[in-house]
Amino acid sequence: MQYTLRVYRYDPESGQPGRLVDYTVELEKGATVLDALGEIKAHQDGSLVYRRSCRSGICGSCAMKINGFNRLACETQVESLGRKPIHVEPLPGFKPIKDLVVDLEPFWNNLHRTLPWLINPNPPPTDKERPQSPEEFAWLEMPMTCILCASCTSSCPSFWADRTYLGPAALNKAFRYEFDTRDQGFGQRRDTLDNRHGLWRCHTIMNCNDCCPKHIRITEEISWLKRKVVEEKY
Amino acid sequence: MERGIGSGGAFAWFFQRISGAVLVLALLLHFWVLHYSNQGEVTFEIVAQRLATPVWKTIDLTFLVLAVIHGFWGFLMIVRDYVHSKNMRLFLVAAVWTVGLVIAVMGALTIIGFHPPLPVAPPEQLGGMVQ
Amino acid sequence: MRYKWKSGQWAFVLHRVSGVALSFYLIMHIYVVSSLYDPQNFDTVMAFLNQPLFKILEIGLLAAVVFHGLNGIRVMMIDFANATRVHAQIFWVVLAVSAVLIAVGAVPFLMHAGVLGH
Amino acid sequence: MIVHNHEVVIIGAGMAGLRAALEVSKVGDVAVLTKVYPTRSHSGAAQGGMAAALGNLDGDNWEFHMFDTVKGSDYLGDQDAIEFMCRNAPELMYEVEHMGTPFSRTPEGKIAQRRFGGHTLNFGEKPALRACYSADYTGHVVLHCLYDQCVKNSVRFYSEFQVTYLIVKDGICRGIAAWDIRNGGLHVFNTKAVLFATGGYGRVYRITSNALANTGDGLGLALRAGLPLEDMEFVQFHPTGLYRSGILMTEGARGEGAYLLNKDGERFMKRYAPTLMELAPRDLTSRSIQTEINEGRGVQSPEQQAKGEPGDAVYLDLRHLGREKLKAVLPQIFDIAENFMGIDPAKDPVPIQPTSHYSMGGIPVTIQGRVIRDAQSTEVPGLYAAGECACVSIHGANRLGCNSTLDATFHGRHVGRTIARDLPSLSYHDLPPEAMREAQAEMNWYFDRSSGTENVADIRGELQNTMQKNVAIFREEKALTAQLDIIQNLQRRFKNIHINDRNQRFNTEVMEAYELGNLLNFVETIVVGALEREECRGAHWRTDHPGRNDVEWLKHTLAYREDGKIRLDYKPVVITRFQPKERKY
Repeated sequence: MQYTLRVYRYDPESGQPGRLVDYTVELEKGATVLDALGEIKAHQDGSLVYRRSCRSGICGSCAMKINGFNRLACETQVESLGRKPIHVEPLPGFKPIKDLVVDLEPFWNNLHRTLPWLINPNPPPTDKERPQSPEEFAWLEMPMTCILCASCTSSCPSFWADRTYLGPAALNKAFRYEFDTRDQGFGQRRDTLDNRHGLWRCHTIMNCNDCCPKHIRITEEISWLKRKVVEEKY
Repeated sequence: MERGIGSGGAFAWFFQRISGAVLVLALLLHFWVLHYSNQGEVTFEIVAQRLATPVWKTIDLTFLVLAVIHGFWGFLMIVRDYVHSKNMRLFLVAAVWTVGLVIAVMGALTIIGFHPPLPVAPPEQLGGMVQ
Repeated sequence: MRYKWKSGQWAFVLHRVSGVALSFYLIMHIYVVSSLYDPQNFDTVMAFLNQPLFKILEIGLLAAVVFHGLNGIRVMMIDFANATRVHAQIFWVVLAVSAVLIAVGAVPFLMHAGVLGH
Repeated sequence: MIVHNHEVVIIGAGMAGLRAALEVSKVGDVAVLTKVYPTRSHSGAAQGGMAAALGNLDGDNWEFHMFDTVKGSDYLGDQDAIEFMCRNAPELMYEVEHMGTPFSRTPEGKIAQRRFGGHTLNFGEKPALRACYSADYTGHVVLHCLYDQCVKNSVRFYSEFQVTYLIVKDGICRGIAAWDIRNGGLHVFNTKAVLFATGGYGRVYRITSNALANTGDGLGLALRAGLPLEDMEFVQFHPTGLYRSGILMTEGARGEGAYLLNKDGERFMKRYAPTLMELAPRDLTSRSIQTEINEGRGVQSPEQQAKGEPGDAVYLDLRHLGREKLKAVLPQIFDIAENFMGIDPAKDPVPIQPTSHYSMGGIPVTIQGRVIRDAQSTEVPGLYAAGECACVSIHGANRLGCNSTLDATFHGRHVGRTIARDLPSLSYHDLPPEAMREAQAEMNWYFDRSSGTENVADIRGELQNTMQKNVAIFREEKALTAQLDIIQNLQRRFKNIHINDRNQRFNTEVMEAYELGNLLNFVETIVVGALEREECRGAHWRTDHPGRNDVEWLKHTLAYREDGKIRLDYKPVVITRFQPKERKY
């Protein structure tokens, strides 16, 4: 089956602004957008640049804006996108580096600001695990699946307006540790969360929630964090 | 992390929601009283009578204060969202607070200072002005 | 291609726009009311405001109030009742209920303005 | 050319690299290079679990674990190394938990454990509950937890750096050269110690569970620096890769009770492994599946049905587990089946086929993680390796499921400690100018290929297709010999590749070509090793030489590249507790 992909091309060294270029590719049934990009790169234009690695939806490299919506190229079947030309563009909200590749440094920096590690001043028991019930673990099952693909943060209008806003991915990480019964880091994380660039920039716009390839209900997690801050503070 | 103006936000967030909930109820009341209970007639007489009672004065004052704070905190939220230059933000925050205070005082004075002439002026005096 | 607008984005933008509109109305409202110290003045202004044009504008005001209030409830459901899973559905409910309330609420206004007869 | 000085440079940011970085960062200045971002490493794709005989649910102990690993390796694993790892696995597991990794739990709040292929109680009596898991995201959560810990320890990362050159002179490792993918330009790292944690090379095959980045870069570099590669003929095929794409469907699925069915709906494993059934080790299960397919009992795709061709898949049947359990314990499997095959695994069986998954072989190292250069275990000062790219050898001829996450984390930590111990006695050495010139010239060569005519993707595709056909689960002399010719032909064609993009920044066209060059460089060691080893052992199955031959072949292969040819040498296997026996399940 033949498909047309309208791909964003941008080369900073050329001094030209980015533009959309059409490529027509022949694809087998079940082919994904990543397969399509691979075919273009292999046989039409080797200079096309995009990030990719696992092609099975677990590494988070190939998040991009496909038909106006952030998703993983490797998980998106070309067939599901209709017969019109498929728009493939880089993640919005980040500085484009080249073609479909964007500068994710702000993303990582924001993530690291949430102190994303287990904080517990008490030494763990020797030679056994810290106990945690299945119900307590259930709180972590959703946030722990985050693959840090940046789809959510890149889809957030609040992030577009403020690049130092932690963003949904970092807040998901904060939730992951804050609601881990083994963690006692709230005192250290509070100022980052309860901040002009923290929780309160979330206006429940839901873009993060809608595009998360792992179906994490990030907005719900952010609400839990907001309530936790309010409760602990007043 | 950043401290001073712009840090925190928990109270504003929580207050917006609580005041919002109260405002929804207050608005229902306001609309009902204003537009439906008297078939939409709004006359000096009716308003004046209502405002003469301390209960209504309190209700209206609360309503006023909540509405002003809710609305102006909304503006502050927008400023925080989109204005990142420190000076500009300070200026706008100050401006929003100033206008907010002025409006709140103005409204409060109206409610408190709204002395209806007692006894209430006879309707003929107002006569033709009313539909 | 710009980013796709989904229900949450619409809700957010409509909420902001209606909120700003309501705040400006509030300023105007308080200013108008506070300038009415004597009965003469009050009723003059009220009569002026009773013109059909203002009644139509009041429908806009009603729409803003209704949507802002109902969507506010939606936001609170998301914030306090973990309604994220059904946020889109709630938005459609908010829209539907808003439409009904605005339609019902508009009738007295329009009647009063003479549009629908007295 | 920019020169950096770091006491220790770690190449690769998977479980092994990150765990080592954590250890070294306590005592010295460490930099981690990765060609992706740390959390993109393929360790994150490990699903089912991490082995440790905690005995949280049964009377498991480390000796059973050791025995299973030895037996699983078809007695080619070095037993001193296996004992060292299995004995300390529980303590490591607790450490991983203490760092904050979320684990599924038993009702008492202990780490939950599930069955996995080849893991048994009482030396083969019945399946053991040994794989500690976190739903089916185990590798993912451990990787992210280790990354988080590295962020906490302020480990310096160089993300999107492709290592292109290993500087070894006079038998001493002096540093590496790496290409800055993002900005372009060669960076040289002068070091006291280099640790390779570069992972595997599943991309040698067409059907693989591995990431596109898994091109065995570290192996190519070591071979080029004159070092040998050990046991390269042993390549694991995971029994259950998603049909055609080869995407991993965890063994944990069978650990939870999934069946394997042929086209007649028969649980055929009863004919191959009556005791353990679907939970037989991977080599045996993959061979069983391939046998079913080869003998015409494979499941046909709709196209094959239409054309009347024989099927090349079997079914992984999860239906009887029920939707609720699937969503709870195998959520990722559920999503993968849905996203990539459009199949609801609660309603329909999932077509699968064996997929290239893991390399048992790699850069030979001592138990301490120091790289050795010959059969006499002569060490290369300043060079270390851990994880899949290293061969300790724990896994021998066949790795047991959930032993790789253990191996990577365990040896990552251990080699980190070794480096920390060695560091005071190590020093910086001069960088030979000719090495730096050579490294730069190599990159210039790639950027200067606009006049070439061969297509990189086509050469890569042909390599993968032929390897899949000739050097996969079943091997025989004729096909292996033919494959050697094919590879040599591809190597010739590679000299004339065409590269369109001359841009220095983010030139992934050059990077992909570089990866292919590397693959072509070491892929011969797999074929030559397989051709010479005339026996069946673990994952290496010679149809023309049936049966295991302990008299001649109970030894490790070492492959060197010398004067453009592969030379083989051999190294004895360490046997301590368990004498080689026939392997039955």
